[in-house]
Formats: sequence, C-alpha cells, structure tokens
Amino acid sequence: MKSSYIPATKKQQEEMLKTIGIKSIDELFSAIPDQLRLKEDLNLPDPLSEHELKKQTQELTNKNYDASRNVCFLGAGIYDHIIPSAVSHITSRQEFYTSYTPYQAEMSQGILQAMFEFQTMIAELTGMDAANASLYDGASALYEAVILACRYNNRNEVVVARSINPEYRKVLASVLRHSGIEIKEIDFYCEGDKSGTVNLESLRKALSDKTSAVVIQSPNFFGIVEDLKATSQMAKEVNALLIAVCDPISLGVFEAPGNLGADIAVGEGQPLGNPMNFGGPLLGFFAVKKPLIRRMPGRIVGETTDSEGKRGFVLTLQAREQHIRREKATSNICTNQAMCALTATVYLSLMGKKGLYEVASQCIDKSVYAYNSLLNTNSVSKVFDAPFFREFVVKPAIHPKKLNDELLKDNIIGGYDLSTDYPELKGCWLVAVTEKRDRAEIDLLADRVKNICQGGV
Amino acid sequence: MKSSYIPATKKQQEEMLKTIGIKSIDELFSAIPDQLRLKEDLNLPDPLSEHELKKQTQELTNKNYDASRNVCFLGAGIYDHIIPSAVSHITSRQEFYTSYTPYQAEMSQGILQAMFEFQTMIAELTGMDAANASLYDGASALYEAVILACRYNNRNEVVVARSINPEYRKVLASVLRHSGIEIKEIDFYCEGDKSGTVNLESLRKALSDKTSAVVIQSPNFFGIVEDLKATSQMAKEVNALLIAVCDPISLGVFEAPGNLGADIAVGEGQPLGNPMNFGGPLLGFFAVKKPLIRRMPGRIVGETTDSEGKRGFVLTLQAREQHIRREKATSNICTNQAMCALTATVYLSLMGKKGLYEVASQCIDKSVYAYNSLLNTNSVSKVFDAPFFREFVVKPAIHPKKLNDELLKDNIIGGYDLSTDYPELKGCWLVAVTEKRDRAEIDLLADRVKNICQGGV
Amino acid sequence: MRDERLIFEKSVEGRIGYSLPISDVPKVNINSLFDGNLLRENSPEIPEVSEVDVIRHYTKLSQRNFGVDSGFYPLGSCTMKYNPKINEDMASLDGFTQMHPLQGPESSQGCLELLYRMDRYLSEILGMEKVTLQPAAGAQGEMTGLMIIKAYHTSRNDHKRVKIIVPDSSHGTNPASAALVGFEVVHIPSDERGCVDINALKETLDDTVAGLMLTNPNTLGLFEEDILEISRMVHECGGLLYYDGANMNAIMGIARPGDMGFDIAHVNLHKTFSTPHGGGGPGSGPIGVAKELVPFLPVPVVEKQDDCYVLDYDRPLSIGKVKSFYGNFSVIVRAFSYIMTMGPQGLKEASQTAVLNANYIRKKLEDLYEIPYNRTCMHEFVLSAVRQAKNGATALDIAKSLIDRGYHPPTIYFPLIVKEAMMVEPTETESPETLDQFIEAMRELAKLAEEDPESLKKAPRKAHVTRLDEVKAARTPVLRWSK
Amino acid sequence: MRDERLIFEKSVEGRIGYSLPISDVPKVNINSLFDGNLLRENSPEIPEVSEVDVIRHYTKLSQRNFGVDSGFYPLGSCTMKYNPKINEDMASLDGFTQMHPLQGPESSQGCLELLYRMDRYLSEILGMEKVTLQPAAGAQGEMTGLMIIKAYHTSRNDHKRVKIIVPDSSHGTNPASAALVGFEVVHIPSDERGCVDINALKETLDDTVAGLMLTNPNTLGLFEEDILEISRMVHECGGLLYYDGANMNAIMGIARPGDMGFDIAHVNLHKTFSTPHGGGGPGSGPIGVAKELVPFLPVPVVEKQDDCYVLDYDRPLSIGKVKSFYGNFSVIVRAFSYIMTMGPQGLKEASQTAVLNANYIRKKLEDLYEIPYNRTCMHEFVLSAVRQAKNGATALDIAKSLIDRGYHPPTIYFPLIVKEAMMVEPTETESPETLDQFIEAMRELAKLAEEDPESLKKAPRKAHVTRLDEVKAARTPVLRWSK
Ligand SMILES: Cc1ncc(COP(=O)(O)O)c(C=O)c1O
Ligand SMILES: Cc1ncc(COP(=O)(O)O)c(C=O)c1O
Repeated sequence: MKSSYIPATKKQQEEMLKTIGIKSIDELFSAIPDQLRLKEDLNLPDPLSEHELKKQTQELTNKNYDASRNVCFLGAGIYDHIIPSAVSHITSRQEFYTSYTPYQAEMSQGILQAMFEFQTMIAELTGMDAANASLYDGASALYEAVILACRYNNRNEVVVARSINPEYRKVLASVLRHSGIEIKEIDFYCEGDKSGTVNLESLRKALSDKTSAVVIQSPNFFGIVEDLKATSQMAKEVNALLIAVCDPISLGVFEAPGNLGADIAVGEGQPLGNPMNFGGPLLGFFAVKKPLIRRMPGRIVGETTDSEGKRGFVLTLQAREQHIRREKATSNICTNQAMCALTATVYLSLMGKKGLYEVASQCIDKSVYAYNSLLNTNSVSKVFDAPFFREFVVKPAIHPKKLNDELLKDNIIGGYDLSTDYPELKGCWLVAVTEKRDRAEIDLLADRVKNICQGGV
Repeated sequence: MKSSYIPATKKQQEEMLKTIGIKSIDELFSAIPDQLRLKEDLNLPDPLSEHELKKQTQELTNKNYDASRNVCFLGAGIYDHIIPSAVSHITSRQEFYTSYTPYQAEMSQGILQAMFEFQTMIAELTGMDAANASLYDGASALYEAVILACRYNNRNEVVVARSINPEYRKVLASVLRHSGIEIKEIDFYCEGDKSGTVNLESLRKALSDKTSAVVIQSPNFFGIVEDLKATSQMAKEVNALLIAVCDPISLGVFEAPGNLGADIAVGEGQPLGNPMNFGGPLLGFFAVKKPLIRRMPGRIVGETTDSEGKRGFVLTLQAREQHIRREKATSNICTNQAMCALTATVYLSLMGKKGLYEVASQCIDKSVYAYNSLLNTNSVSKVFDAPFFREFVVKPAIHPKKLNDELLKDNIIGGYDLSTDYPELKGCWLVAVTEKRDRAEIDLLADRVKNICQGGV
Repeated sequence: MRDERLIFEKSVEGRIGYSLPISDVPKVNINSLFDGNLLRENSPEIPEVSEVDVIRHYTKLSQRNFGVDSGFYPLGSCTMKYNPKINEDMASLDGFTQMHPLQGPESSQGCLELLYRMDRYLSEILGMEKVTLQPAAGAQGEMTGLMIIKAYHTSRNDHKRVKIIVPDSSHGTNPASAALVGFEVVHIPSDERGCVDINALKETLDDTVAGLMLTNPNTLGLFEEDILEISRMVHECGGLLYYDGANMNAIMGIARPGDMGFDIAHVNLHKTFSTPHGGGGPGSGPIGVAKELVPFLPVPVVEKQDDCYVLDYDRPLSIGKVKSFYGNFSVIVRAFSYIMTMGPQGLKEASQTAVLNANYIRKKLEDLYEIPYNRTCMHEFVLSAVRQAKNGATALDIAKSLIDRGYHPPTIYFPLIVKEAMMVEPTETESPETLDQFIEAMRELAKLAEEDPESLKKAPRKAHVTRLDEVKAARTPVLRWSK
Repeated sequence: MRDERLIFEKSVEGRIGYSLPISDVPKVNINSLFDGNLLRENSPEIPEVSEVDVIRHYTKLSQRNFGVDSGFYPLGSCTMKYNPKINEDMASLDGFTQMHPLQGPESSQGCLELLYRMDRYLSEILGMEKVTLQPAAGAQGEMTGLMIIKAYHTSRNDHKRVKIIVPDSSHGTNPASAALVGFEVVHIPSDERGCVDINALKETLDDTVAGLMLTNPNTLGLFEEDILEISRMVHECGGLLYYDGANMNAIMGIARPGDMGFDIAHVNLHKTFSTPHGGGGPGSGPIGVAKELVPFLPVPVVEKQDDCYVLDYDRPLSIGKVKSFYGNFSVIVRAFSYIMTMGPQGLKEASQTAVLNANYIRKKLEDLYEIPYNRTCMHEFVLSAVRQAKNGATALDIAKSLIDRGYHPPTIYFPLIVKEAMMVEPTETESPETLDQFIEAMRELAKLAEEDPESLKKAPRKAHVTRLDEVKAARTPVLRWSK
C-alpha cells in the first residue's frame, strides 16, 4: 500500500519526471555506482498499519513495569515527580514540536521567547548571570563545563568529588580520555556527622595551581547537601573555578550555587516536568557568571528589537558556535533539547515560587518519614549522618538486588544498588522519595522491606 | 488551598471590593433571601489534587472492561472502528475545543469552515441537498425528522419499521408521547430470503393519506440492507415522506438514500472516528432534500463574502432557531455536538473516498467470515437469510447473556442480546465485526463460543 | 496564511491519508452478495488527501478560531470559563473512551459508579432528590423536565394543564422546549426592576398552568428576590417550577434551586462545571427533580445495590428515554473531575469570584454605558449600547470592534427586552488584569463611538475576514461545496 | 494578539497555578534540620501565575511559531519532513514514559526489546554490523564515532594518527566534534564538481591521518561518485571513514554507507526517521559501526540472550559512556514506529520521492537563480542568490520575504563554499502542489529582486515582528529578564 505520508500520486510523479526531462525515478540515482545500488529490499519487517503498530507496541509496554502501575522509590539522578497535566497540553502544540532551531527568528518568536524565559528561570534558580538554552543532559553539561574551565584558565586538571552522580563521572572520564585533561577524584567522609559529604581535607590536598576547576554536586549522589561555600573558598585559593552540579527542585529551598561562589552551575533538568522516559530525552542546563558568558556552549537566546523598535528575540552570540567557528567553536552541539527546556519552563510557570518550595519541602518531609520508617523496621541500618534531600542511603539486611526483586512482586520499584559504583558502599541502597509518594505507599514499602528482610513474604 | 483555576488573589479581591464600594463579597449576595443562603458547605468530598484525582480515576477505569484490553464484538448502533491517530491531534487543538457556537463569525472562521465541510460530507454520503451542523445523536435526529415531516405535510401518523434501532424507537415514543403524533410500527419478515427486512405487505397496509412519513433504517438493526427504493415508492404513493436512518460507514458501498427516494436522511455519526465513550457524546446527522432546507432543525453554516468580497462562512437561516423564533422555532436545540462533527470531518478527510470504501468492504469481509466461522462451530444457528453489513444475527445454543458472561472471562465483549427488545428473537445474538477485528480474534471468538456452548471451558 | 481553500479543493485523485490493516480474511464479492440496486453507483466526493494535508488544513483552521485558551470570552449566558487540562486527560482514558454502552453492568462498574456519584453530587449542589444525566444539553434537559411535568399532571389525571409560563427575558430554548413537548407558551413581562412581574404572574396563574420556567439569577444577571413568593404562588395553583440552570455559576454553594422551591432543575455541565463547549458542543444537561417526581425520571436510573451499581429500567412511571444510553458520558467525566478537584469550598469560591468580577466590570462601565437595571448583579450583567447606537455605533459594531482588540465579544441582542443589549459574563477564571484590559477596551470604544462611530462600522479589520454578509448568506443559501 | 509580555511580567504575588496533594506525613522543620547557610535566602523569581495564565501565555507563544504542521519548511540539511501523529502517541504511552532507566532488565524488557530491534533495523539500513543508540544527536554521534576511531588506533598502538580530514563543504559539527575529541582538523577543498577533490585528498593522506568524515550525498546535495575510490584511499593509508548521516534521507533502501566503505555512520533519527525536531531538539544520533569496531562501542550494549534482553557492560575495549543511560529513548520510540509503519518499500519510496521533489524544484528555478553545481541532485540542492545580491537583494532578504509568503525559508549561507547559498530540501512529505506554490513564490521574488530589491529588504512585514536586529543582540547581550 502507498504510504499516507507521501502525498505525490503516481500520476503526479510521472508529470514531475517529464518536467525534469527523465523517464524514471531510477535515473535520478545514476550518480550512485551500480555496484552500490541495492538490488533487493532492505531486510526489515513488512509495514504495519497504525492499528497493528498500536497493538504490537502495547504488547511491548506490557513487558515493562512502569511507574504508573508500580510505586517508584528509585532516583539516582532521575526522579518520579508529579507532572501537572497542563504541561503536555502545551508541549504537544504542533507549532512548537514540529519546528526546529529558530534560525529564522521572525517566524519563531514563540520558541525564542520561551527559551529566553527558560534561561531566566535557570539563572534565577542557580543564582547565575546567564544560562544557555539547553544541552543534552546533566552529564554532557558537566563535560562542557570542564572543557570551558580548562580553556578559560588554561589549566588541565579537574578535581571531582566521587559523590557526584557516577553516570556523570563515567561520561566525563570517557569524553575527556584523549583531551589531555586529568581528572582527580576525591573521596567522601565515611564516618562522623559529615559522613557522606566530600572529604574536605582530601580536596584541599588535591588542589594546586594546575587545578582548573573543582566539581562538586549538591545535593550529592547520596542526597546529602554539600557545603558549597567551603568548597568554593578552597577553589578560589588556587584560582580554580567551582563547577556546581545541582538539582533544580532542591533549589526551591537551598541556597543558589551562584550565591555560594560557583562559577558554573550545571545539572539535570528532568525533574522539572519531564517524564523519566527510560532515561531520555533529558535536559542539561548550564549557567555561568558574567565573565564566562561568551564561552558558553550551545544555543543562547538574546533580546533585541525589530526595525520598528518592538521587542523581539533572536539566537545570539553565534560566533561561539560550530556552524560559524567550526573546530574553534566552544562546543560541537547543534541539535539540543529545546522541547525539554520548554517543558521545564511550563512546569516552573505552573508551580511558581510557592509550588516549587512546596515540592521541595514535601520531598524533604516524605524522605525523612521514609528514612525513619525504614530504620524503625530494624531491617535496615544507618549509613550516613548528614541531613539529606529527597534521597538517602541505608543498608538493608539483605542485598539490595535481592530486595528489589522481591519488592517488584508487590509492584514496588526499589532503590538503587550502590554496590555497582561504590565498593565501599557494598550492600547499600539509595532510596528516593518525592512529593508524589504518599504515606500509605511509604508505609507499604517499610512493611514489605521488614517482611522480606525478616524472611517472611 | 486556593484553586489554581481562580487567578484573583485575596489582595486583588479586596481592591475590587473597594472599587465596587462594598466591604465583603457576601454583600454581593444580599439579594438572596437570607433563609435561602446556605449556612454550611455543600456536602461534597474534599478537593483532590491532580495527582490524587488521577489515581482515583484510574481506579475507576480499572473496574471497567474496555475495548482496548478486550476484544469487542458488540455493536447495536455503536461501533468499535479504527480511529486514525491524527484525529485527536486535531480535535485537541485548544482553539477548537475551548470555543463555543460561532456567533461571532469573523473570529470563528475555523470551526465554521469545518462545519461547512462536515455538511458537505454528510450531504455527499447521503445523497441529499443539504445537511445541518449536527444534532445530539441518531435518536434525536430521528425525532426531529418526524416532527419536521408532520409539520411539513400537516399529517400526524408515522409508520416506523420495527427493524430500526430499538433505542431510537424508545426515544421516539417518549418524545412524541404528548405530541399528537401517532406511531405505527411495522414488523419484519421472519422467514424466507427477505427475512430480517421490513415486511413490505404490512407496510403497504399501514400507509394512508394520514401518513406523514415512513421511517426505515438500512442497514437495519440486524445489519441487513433494506430495499429503500421499494419503500420510498410506497411512501410516494400516499405522498408521505421517506425518512431513512442510515449508517455513514455503510454508505461507502451502498447507494445513498438520497438517490433512492429518501426525503430526509438521519443517523448516528459515531462510527466516523468518534470513540464509543460509553454511549456519549454521539453525533446526530440530519440531511434533507431542497424543499425542506428552511425547516431543518439545528445550526446551519452557509457560505458568504466579507466586505472585501473574500469567501467566508456564517451561521445562517437563523430565523428557524429558538433564539430568534422562540416557541415557533423548528427545534429547541442550542448547544449541539460540534466537536463530534469536527471529529467526523477529520476522520473522513483522512479516510478519503478510497479508505471509506476499504473500511466498509472490510466490515463486510470480516463479518461474513465471522458469520461463517460461527455457523461452522455448529453451536449457533442461522436466523435470517438476507445479506448483511458488519453485523448479523445468530442463535447460540446457550442464552446470549450466559454466553457473554463466559466470553468476558476470555476478554471478549460478546454480541447484543436481542431478547430484550424483540420477544420473537428470544435467544438471538447480534454480533458486530468491524475492520478492526482480525482473523485471529474472530477465530478465537468462534473457538470460545464452540467450547462454551458445548459445555467445555 | 494565504490558504483558505476547502478540504475538497485540496483533493487529488488517488492520494490517500489512511492506514488500515490489510484484511486477513477471504475477500467477499460484494457485487454478487448484494443486489446491484443496493450498491453505490457513484462514490461520494470525500476528499482524497494525505495525512499531512489533513493536519495542515485543520491546524490552519484552528488558528482561525478563538477559544477560551486564546483569551477573554465574556459571552454572557454561556459561562465561558477556563477548562482545566486534567479534566481532558481524565476523559481521554482508554478505560472510559473505549467502553461500549451496552456491555452490561458487570463489565462497566467504573462508569456506573461515576454516573451514580455524579447524581449524588449534583443532587446536593441543586438541592434536589435525584438527578438524571441523560440529557445531552440544557435544551434537552428542559425538554425532559417538561415531559416530567406533563407526566406528573397526567399521572394525577389533571389533563387541563396545557400552559407553560416563561418570562419575556427567558432564553429561546425555554419556549421552544415547551412547544416541542406540546405545551402552549405564555410569556409574562418583566417588571421595572427586571424581575418577574408578580402581578402579571398572578393574572396568568390558573388551573390550566402546568408550570413556570425560570432562570435565577435571570438573564439580566439579577436574582429574583421574590422567588419564594413566586414558587408559593405557582405551587398553590397546582403548577410546577422548572429551573433553567444556565446561570448556576452565580450561586454554587450559596443557594440551591431546590430550596427556592423549584421542582425540577437542569444544570449545564458545559457551563457551570467547566467542560469545554467545543465550537458549539457537546454539552450535557442533567436534570434534578424533587422527591415526588423521581418516579418519572427517564430510564435507566443508576442505582447502588450493596457494593454494585445497576441500571434500573423497571420504572413504570418513567417518561422513557430522551436520548440513547446514559448521556454525554465523556462530558460528565470532565465535570466529575471538576467537582472532585474544586471541592465544596472551591465551587463556592468560583461563584463568589464570578459575581465579584461581573460587578467590578459593571461598576467600571456604568458611566459610559447605559445599564438598564443597574444594581448589584450576579455573575453577569446586561448593558445597553443605546447611547452609542444613537450616534451610529450599535452593539454589533462595538462587538466587532472588540474582535480587533483580541476579545471575544459579549452576547449581543439578548435578552430581547434590552435594546442594543450586551451581556457580559466574565466568569471566575479571569484575572483582574484581564478585566481591567477589557474595561479599558470598552471605554475606548465608548469614546470612539462618540468621536468616530464610522470607524467601528468598519470593524473587524484584523480578523481573518472583514465583516461578513449574513443577509446574503440567508437570502441565497450556499450550504455545501459542490464540484 | 497584542500581548507579548514575558511570563515574569504577568506574575502577581500570591497567585498560584499548581495543584499538589496536601502532605500526609509529619512536617519537618527545615530550618532546624539544615544549617542556615545552606538554605535559600531569597526565593528565585519564578513567576506566580495561574493555570489559565500559563495556558494562554504558551498557547499564544505557540501561535507565534512555525512548524512543519504550519506549512512548507524546506530547511536544507535538516530534513523537516512531516512527523506522523501515531508516532507521538506511541512515544507517550505510560509504559514507556514512566520507565526509570535504572530499574534493571527484569522490569524493562519492553524497552530493551525495542532498543535491540532498533539496533538491528538501523544496522540493516546503514549496512553496519551494530548500532549504539546512546548519542543524543548527530553531533554527539560524531563525537562518539571519533572516540571510537581514537580508541581503535590506540588499541593498535598507532598513536601518531592525530588528524581528521573534513571537506570544506562539511557541516560545522564535523570539525567541532573532531576538535572536541582532541583531533587536529584538516580541511580539504571541493573540486569544480562540488565533490571531494581527490588530488587534494591524496596529498593530505599519510600515516598521521586517523580518518575522514564525509556526508554522502554531501551538503551540496550531490552524491560523491568517487566514494569507492575515496574509501579505498583512506583505508589504504590506515585511516577510517566516518559517515555523517544527516543526508540519509536521500538513499534509504537505495545504497548503504557500509557498502560504500564507511566504518562508522551516524544517522539523525530526528531527520531521516521523522521524529519531530522540537524547536531545536531533542534529536537522536545513533551510530553504526563495522564489525572490527564493535568492541569499542559505548556501554551498555543491549544483547539478546535466549528470549531475554540484557545490558552488557562487560566490554573491556569500550570507549565508555558518552551520555547518561541508553539514548533519547522516547525519540527512538518514534523512529521505531516510523520504520515499522513504513517498511522497506516505504523507506525507499520516501527517499525516491525526496530526491524527485528536490530535482523538480531545481529544474523549475534554474533559469532564474544561479545553481553552482547544476546537475541531478539528491534530496536537496543549493542555489545561489548572487545574481539577486548584485542587484541588492541578498539570500537573507529573499529568505525574509519568503516568511511573508507563508514559507519557512531554506537554510541560508551554508554550505560556506557557495556564496549567497540557499539550500533547499523539500522532503518527500510535500505535495507537488506545495512545491509548485513555493516555486511560484521563489520566481516572484527573483522578479521582485530585479524590479524592486528594496521591497525585499523590508521583509518580513507580516510576521509578528519585523526584521530583528541581530547585531544589537550580540553586541550588548540581554540574555535574561530581570526585575
Ligand atoms: C439561559 C439559558 N437557558 C438555556 C440554555 C440552553 O442550554 P443548551 O445550549 O445547553 O441547550 C442556554 C444556553 O445557551 C441559556 O443561556
Ligand atoms: C550535515 C550535517 N551534519 C551534522 C549535523 C549535526 O546533527 P545534530 O544537529 O543532530 O547534532 C547536521 C545538523 O544540522 C547536519 O546538517
């Protein structure tokens, strides 16, 4: 059957061929050496109709345990927050999602203004002077930040807390492998009231006049809020930049990194209204202090005026970008994550100042409640002492992997098994509790954990 | 908590009160006698947040057996057809669904043009000269048609085939009860090669110069195609009008009632891309031959020009309507089913001439296959002989109600139990098979019917 | 932007926009199965276009339309409030949309529970005993209510009651519905305060009166202060009171038709309960009735038996059915979501704010426009452009000029008892800033109407078309495209 | 229409637009739990608006944007084809959107199966051994491919290969990606036919060359006829060939990069496979590699073991990770749906039609515009407005004038080797009627450029803004709103 996506009819195509002056479509491909021309159809499944596709795809989704039918306590960088219904009613507007990079500003004022608003919100949240219009994800935002730092101060060592998201550390390591930039990792306190936070003594020792930047995450991967101020002071002492990896929801209650000495703030914007989507697309955000503005990677929208003096928005500072500067560009990024940024913008508009604070504080209330409930079962033990945001580490009596397998039977998606990334945290379990969870769900978790650990079912 | 749908803040409301010159909102209600003022809150559940509503509503839907998770062989006037994905992407456009009746034509050209297109499509399908922009459902379209006919020729008897949808007959009966219009019902042949069609001898006998209109449905409630031509000739002989109740999908293959002598064509437009929605909203369509145009009920869109001569569309012939003519209006309808009409318009545009034919012919192929498969099980027996469209009557070895209960356990929604409406068809089962069903589903049905009827499970 | 052809004018022979499974059952020869006369001779002129064509065409049409999401829509009597998005999501769940109405109660408990609960909630809000959700819109609710009135009197062998009284300010559907049910319609005038003229009513009342239809607040946006007196009078003479609920948005949680003495009341879910109006519909017009009228409700009635919901058809006094199945279910789902998210205080706050907003605009326009019944109004008020019309700019011209300023105009020329009427209903979902901007626009237009009335006559200029010729459309009707 | 304020400028203190459950757990005293220094001193200036405000604001913004659904969007190199709606529906299923990436394979078999099948399908389409879906866009695919090239040479202890060759017609991401991975970039010129200058290439090739990046058809829309010779040369000197798949829409089912000799190829799902571009993204840039490069692919790799899908992290030669998790999953779902509904013939038909459409426009414009390399093109072609520019109307002016006529302009000033370049890519989803209308507009503009070039300089006039001052924006950057 003819595809309903290709409007030209056979008859029309005949006429077009006539206009071009050839006899068959095949002639159009005569520049392709015959030996390269496929003689047979690609080996792909026969086409499905919409209805068949729907049925088959539903069969695929039925093999998944998703968070609409299961209660999710998994976080580790991607969070199951409440997403207001209005968000997708905006992002599904065709004029937005079927457009592309606003190269032609006059017919793209919608997305340009929205990106300008996004940049403003990110700058506000992080306390920075400017933000770009998105990068691929938190991990790529981080490598861009490190590259910026090293080019900026012409140094080639970065000091990275091991308490940042291991996924980011892995990406950083592979992308920088051949760049000549060296990564020094800093451990975290394992005991005491600062346990779970970056080891400041080790950090101080690692710093030198070769240090381009210090990378620290707060709340860190264990959910613990770091002392950015102390870190930034140490960085300043060796004239290194501070790169803060931050969580946008937490910035509803915690001080902005920009006010604590960070030079670059990056992070993952998924929690701002973007579904988890099995990990993609995500939303890298990137904000800097003034001196670094012209070195930012990615698209940036700026305000200007039209020929009649009316306010308007355009892509700006393009001289940084690859399509102009080629190998000297600040980054190679072209296609970015604009729709995810739009999502975040709409989400934040809906939540407002007050709603964002409410989400953040409910995350605290509910994670504290879950932490205490779990400890009360006597089936898990304490690991760290410092206060946390939305996420915490405990050590269950049985191995996290086994525990998660059992919990799944009760439609609970358990926490993250820290064994994989932190040998020193073998058997530890990272549990996330967002505002979306209610008491009954948390109580059920505690109850099931208790039963499973105590050998009951 | 304050509702996120009410923007005015407390402070703003204070200022507004000041402007009005009063102290409290309560004062605005002083015209309401004190004894009528509620002293307590309404006894309704406390408000839910979006997330809670979603959870609770999902719990409700989980108690339903819907046709996305069950295979539907139920029809009887409402059909489970394939709905192209693009349909809802259009009907969910806010500019359409948050608008209302296009009283102000200049800012409503979108819906007006779409309704003009709808009218054209209905007129094309039915072979009539004009159609209106929708009525509530097939049943209300029918009572409007009967009322029109009686007012038109000043007679007060209508002759109605019993083989029309019983739901329509019931509505017709109750609405006309006090109108002075008398309904004469005509039976159908129970035997022979015309079995299942209207009894033409009875029909002829019922006709007289009091007969305002003959009402016949084709395909009728049993899925059987009636001989409209013969009926219309009889009606003409006594100068009565012919009102044809028709199915829009079937008109892809069957002759248009307008070409067979019908004066009014009405029917249910749900099969044109509208979900079943537990029976509502539906889409009544209404089309007439020229002499009746100014007597039509409901909204009608007409073409005109603007002050610069450009084509445009307006609501027209409003002198028929209640807001102008009050008790002398052709109908009381005001709010109609515009979105369902838009849905049908988009559906038909997507299907096109060829797609509509394909749907209709697949309905025939698949219902014939199902009919034969069921008969082959020897667990059901033949009831009628005439060829059918999409739907047929058989008599299973066990009672339809019992059979349906068993089928549901295999996630099959069985056919309609005709016992309720037709004592003479006790134990008969009306089975619908649309283009959405595939061979495997039909085979499963036959297999299960066989097993259940033969006492197996 | 330039393209305004009809979808038919974009058709190209052989082009397709559908995607259907290839049939996997044997092909039937239709020509041999059916008599040739039954089969279609010429295909209907359904356009042949691609999915791309369809999406672009109707996307473009949507852009030529104005909804509440586009801006302020103070169309009086229609309650064009904001339609919360979560309600749309709930109504589009497969577990609702893919339900067949004849499945039987066993497999549709979720739907039935929702209908049952809506009956309970609406009964509470209206102060009625029981609600039927069957009517598809307000007008069908009226028809249903009037059928119940008829059935009630008939059941008492009271056959002389052939009249329904409606005020001259009433909506056209009231008399039209009464006529449809076979009643004689008697109009009574309004008094100088814009309310039912009690003396006129008294004179009309006798034993031929089946009932009175009233909307309260009435179409002038005024609360009928004598409502208790009115209902006493009507009841005393043996008639029933029907409440046209189009204006319920003024009084949710504040007063109830049942308490006022009404025996039957409809409510427009598409107005008061925030379900979208969809370019004209669908709506939903449930009616509630007082205890003695419950036996007459249409069948089926949803009942709760233990923990199960059932459909009760066995109701000998029932008027029967007025519509297929159980009403506009998916509209009811939206209204259900609305009630659930608003709660009792939320509904009350909605009405309070709607009334506040209307009075605010009224106050800010009373110096420039004539307001015939200028006192505290409820959720809407009617101003008159007589002053402006004298100078050459009618209510219609002002309306068309509002279009150029980005507003949907108010309802004009209704109610019929006010000359050059403009009926303004802001609803509670509009912000004070929006109200101020609208007020500003109306004040500007009043000024322009004085200084340059001609300029208003040329409006709209910024819409997709300039002023359309309605007379031409009606005189030589072109109601469909032809090849 | 008039309102173009920023959302911040609509903020009103105390107004809310959210709906959250009331917490049902004990409230924690944040101030006593956390050190005061850690807590926020001033709230961020997130706007305080209602749901109504948000919906209206962004609905209005959407109306000021132009997408493929709005009309023709021949933005060369970007393949702005129609995005089928069913793909959006599939991507928005809860069973996909609500999946957490770290759940583990047991509970995500549906996702993993889809990823695995996409690997297989794309491998077949590209003629490669295996595909990773991790890269988030074409540029990240390039980076990944270049990392693999580096890893490959390093694994062979071949450390002197520091150069990547790119043609001067290449896209900016090619050299930028090479630089990011630490390569030295060598540009080679195009020959008079617009193809790689074989002699120049020969001169550049030596044992310091790590690889060559090429897009084929190239950015002029021309197929590199000598591709087999080129790949032989590069391979002979020990380099690898990287295929920039941005232009795959020309050759699906017709020829395959793997067969041409490419060792690595990316494909832009957001171009060739019809996933929406979303105002700039997200995209997805999977890369396929030849057999000997499979060990270097990023981790994890999705493998099938019996009937189960697993994530293989145990790959010692892997370059590691380039992005969190497994790629832009929901974009991949859309591309999967596209492949499943198109099938092998459909994909081929898409490419054939895309090429036919481009040649049709080229033919119809060649008399009025200079076409530097005017021969049969593939899915796009580049014309030059030099003739018009001489008269005062540049490619930019023509582009802005197209806006007034309802078209998105072609890509302009790229590739850099063509002066006043306009790169036209119609794609297969445009009808011949649309092409004809666009051709008409372009011809009209050529005429206007001759007769009245000044009028083009004033364009656009019908957009929401007139021509915007980009210089001002860059000179004094205002990158955020401030109170
Ligand atoms: C006062 C009044 N009564 C009745 C109706 C009729 O309601 P519906 O349009 O839902 O049939 C309306 C609707 O416009 C109205 O405003
Ligand atoms: C030829 C070419 N190569 C590479 C790219 C980069 O792809 P992406 O934008 O997906 O990163 C593009 C995109 O515009 C392109 O056109």
